[in-house]
Amino acid sequence: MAIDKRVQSAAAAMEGVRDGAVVFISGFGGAGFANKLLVALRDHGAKELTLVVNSATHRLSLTHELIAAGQVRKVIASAGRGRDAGLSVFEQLLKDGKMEFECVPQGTFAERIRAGGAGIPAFYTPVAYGTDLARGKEVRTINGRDCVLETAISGDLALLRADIADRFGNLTFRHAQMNFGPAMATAAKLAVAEVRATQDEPIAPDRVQLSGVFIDRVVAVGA
Amino acid sequence: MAIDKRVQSAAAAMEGVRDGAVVFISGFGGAGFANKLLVALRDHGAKELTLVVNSATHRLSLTHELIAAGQVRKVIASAGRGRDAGLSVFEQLLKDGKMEFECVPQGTFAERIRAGGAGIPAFYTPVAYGTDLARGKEVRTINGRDCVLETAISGDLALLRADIADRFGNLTFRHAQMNFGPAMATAAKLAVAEVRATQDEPIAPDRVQLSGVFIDRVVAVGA
Amino acid sequence: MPGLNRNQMAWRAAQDIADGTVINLGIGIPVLASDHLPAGRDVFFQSENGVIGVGPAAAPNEADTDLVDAGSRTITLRSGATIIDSTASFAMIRGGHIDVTILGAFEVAANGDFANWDSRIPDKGPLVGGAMDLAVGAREVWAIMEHNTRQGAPRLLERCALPLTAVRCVRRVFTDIAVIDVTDAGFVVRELLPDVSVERLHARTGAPFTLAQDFKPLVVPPLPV
Amino acid sequence: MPGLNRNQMAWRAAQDIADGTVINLGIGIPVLASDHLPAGRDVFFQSENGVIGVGPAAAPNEADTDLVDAGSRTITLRSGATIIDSTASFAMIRGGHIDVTILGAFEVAANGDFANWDSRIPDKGPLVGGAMDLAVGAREVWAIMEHNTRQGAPRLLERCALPLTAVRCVRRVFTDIAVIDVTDAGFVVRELLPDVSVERLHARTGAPFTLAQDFKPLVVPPLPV
Repeated sequence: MAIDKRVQSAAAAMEGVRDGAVVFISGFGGAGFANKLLVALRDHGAKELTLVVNSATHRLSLTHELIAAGQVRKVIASAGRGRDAGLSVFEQLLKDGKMEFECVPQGTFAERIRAGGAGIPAFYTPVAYGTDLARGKEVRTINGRDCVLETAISGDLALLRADIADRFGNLTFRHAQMNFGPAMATAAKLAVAEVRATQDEPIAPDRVQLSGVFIDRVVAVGA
Repeated sequence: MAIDKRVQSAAAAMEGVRDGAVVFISGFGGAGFANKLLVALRDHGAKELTLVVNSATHRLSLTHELIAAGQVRKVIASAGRGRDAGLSVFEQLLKDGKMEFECVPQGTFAERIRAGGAGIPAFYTPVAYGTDLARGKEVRTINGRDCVLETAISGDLALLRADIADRFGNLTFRHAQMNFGPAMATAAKLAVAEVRATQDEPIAPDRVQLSGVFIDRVVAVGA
Repeated sequence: MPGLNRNQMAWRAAQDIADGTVINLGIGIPVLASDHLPAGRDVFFQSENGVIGVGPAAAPNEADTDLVDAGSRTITLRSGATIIDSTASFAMIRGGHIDVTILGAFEVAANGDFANWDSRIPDKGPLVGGAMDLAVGAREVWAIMEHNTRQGAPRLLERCALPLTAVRCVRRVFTDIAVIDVTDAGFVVRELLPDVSVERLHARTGAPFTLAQDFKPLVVPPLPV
Repeated sequence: MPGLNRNQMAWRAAQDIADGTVINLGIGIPVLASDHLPAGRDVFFQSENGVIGVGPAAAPNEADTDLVDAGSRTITLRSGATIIDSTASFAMIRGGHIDVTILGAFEVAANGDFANWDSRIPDKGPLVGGAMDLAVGAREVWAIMEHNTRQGAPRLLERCALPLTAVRCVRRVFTDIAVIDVTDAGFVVRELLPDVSVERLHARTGAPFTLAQDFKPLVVPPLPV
């Protein structure tokens, strides 16, 4: 049967997502937020989620809607600070002890996700050595470099935004949309991409930026 | 001063390469062998080299010319077997104890080079656990998975083949030319690419397959 | 009593490739499986050198040494193909994104231990390639091998004698006379050539086995060697 | 006695950016340095989100939220630019491929210890971003900060009081009154505003320092705040 990973709606793309899922959310600095899928996940209603997202609170991402809807138990991120002087919903939950938070240096965050998708259970990195974020972690000096042991992050669902998908799930990205998306897709059991448009004809081999092997479902949502 | 990484000849691209250098050589299965640079390195005459190359003996690579010229002390590779029933020069040197050889599973080989370029001093992998190639290596069970500790490989020189280079050193590759090239370029102090053609105008941002940040010298050698 | 030839072994393995999967075929007999895929199954063949979606071999006049698979064969690309670098390719392999790998083998043990890389040829250089990565990383590892060595010794064993490629990884073995699953309870024979008796199979196999509940004859079409 | 304003501090740092280098500029004052690069220096600004070759900010009518830097600024690309994913971007950073990073700072210690991520704002969520990766990975780390806090406390210290971003990493500090190298022998003042005496600098600095052999006045052009 001809491979075709296109689904009809963002809602359909959430089929099978369960309570307690570990959810990767791509996007950085305004580019690559899968906001249509985030709304679909909110409407889907899965609870007790762990979000793995660069920022818990970026103003252009709808991640905060999942948090505000009470669907989130824990966030793993490099940023959890709201823009305003007052507290964001996320920060208030954190203050009240109703939210778990794991703060990870952004490069270690990206590398741990890559490791999850690349079959590397753990790695040593010099980043964070000697800081509060290395507290409790194994340290080791390798070739004179003080390092921290970091473990892979794997998850259940990845939500990413791309530009074009073909029916094989191959993706192209506009400008800086890629960011965490490719790594997250590799580390999740179910990887879903919202795209501007899907097409029947394959993307040319040398234009594909993420292989459809890593993508399970794509949904066209327009610009 | 406008950045321009183009040099006039393969010989000029070898300037400064010293005896004892650790040299990455890209290429796999016939694609991406930097044979013009290999000849230039042979003529350059640097000795006591350690070669980091997928195969010590691939028939379409001129790696064997460096070996035959007596310039090589050690090879790190996933393959060291000649095609013929008799012994290749490499195998004869190995048999005579005049060549060191480190046999590495191909994926671990690639990942160790990536680690060298990515600032990851060491990582755990399940590959090779319980085999002769894990002998003497630290083992550890992580999340129920038996793993081996592998260390990064960094080097002095990387030789790769690409299709087009712009003056910034940005590269595109034809078909399967990429293979180990991008990782090797990141792990070497001096990364040199031979290409079919160079151009003054920049390669379009979304067509670049390896950033010129990783490339020091490019030389046009034709098809 | 001749067993299956190379193409017949590859054909039999190909029948078990599910629609929609991502597969890596080792050099030798396994790579022939791509010629025998049942009609209507849409699969992606991945090759370690980074080709995702290997198509048929290139016609001689279209052969291009830049477009090859990990076995140095000049190939074409299928619809939807792309090419990634070796680091990404092995991240894909080790990360569990390959549904099945079919690999040539020297020996398979009853616990799934697998030996296919070092047959101890005197003085020849070592060659491991991507075998260990595939054996550890693919979701399922299938082995294809002659049931016995040329000297008649069994290749299905209690314990491998040759250096291991990976521990406890083989799920299914296609030999020239049988199809055998490797289970927690050891070898389970699923199919056997009609003209090979179970007693004969015991004599040719180096470890105990049981017959599958749906045990049946191994039937393949005539195919050129 | 006002010190340098933000643009003047950024201007001073920009003068030290060598031709042909790859640089990452932190948010705040550092990113202003790209506006003050001396003519004729061809450099690549890298941003953590994967943009290699950040150009000038986009005109309002050309702003595109898909084309941003790590500070969420809508940008343009320079000639020769490309964009990679976050994993590759931080591999580039951590792997030593960034020649210089210029980062905002809270505190710098005489041994190079660096604090710039956690100023202990009560109840606000943590924010580390890429600071630790840059501080560890870039070949040189330069810090830009006011010489003193609003309360007048020194930010150049024997030991950082705030949580560290990285140990022993800062090489040069640009403040509103001085340019200071961090060496194995501690702080070495290279330049000082002409109307600030060395005694006054001692009073405003929380650790001993020496004057560089080529110690000279810190001179910058007038620039808008």
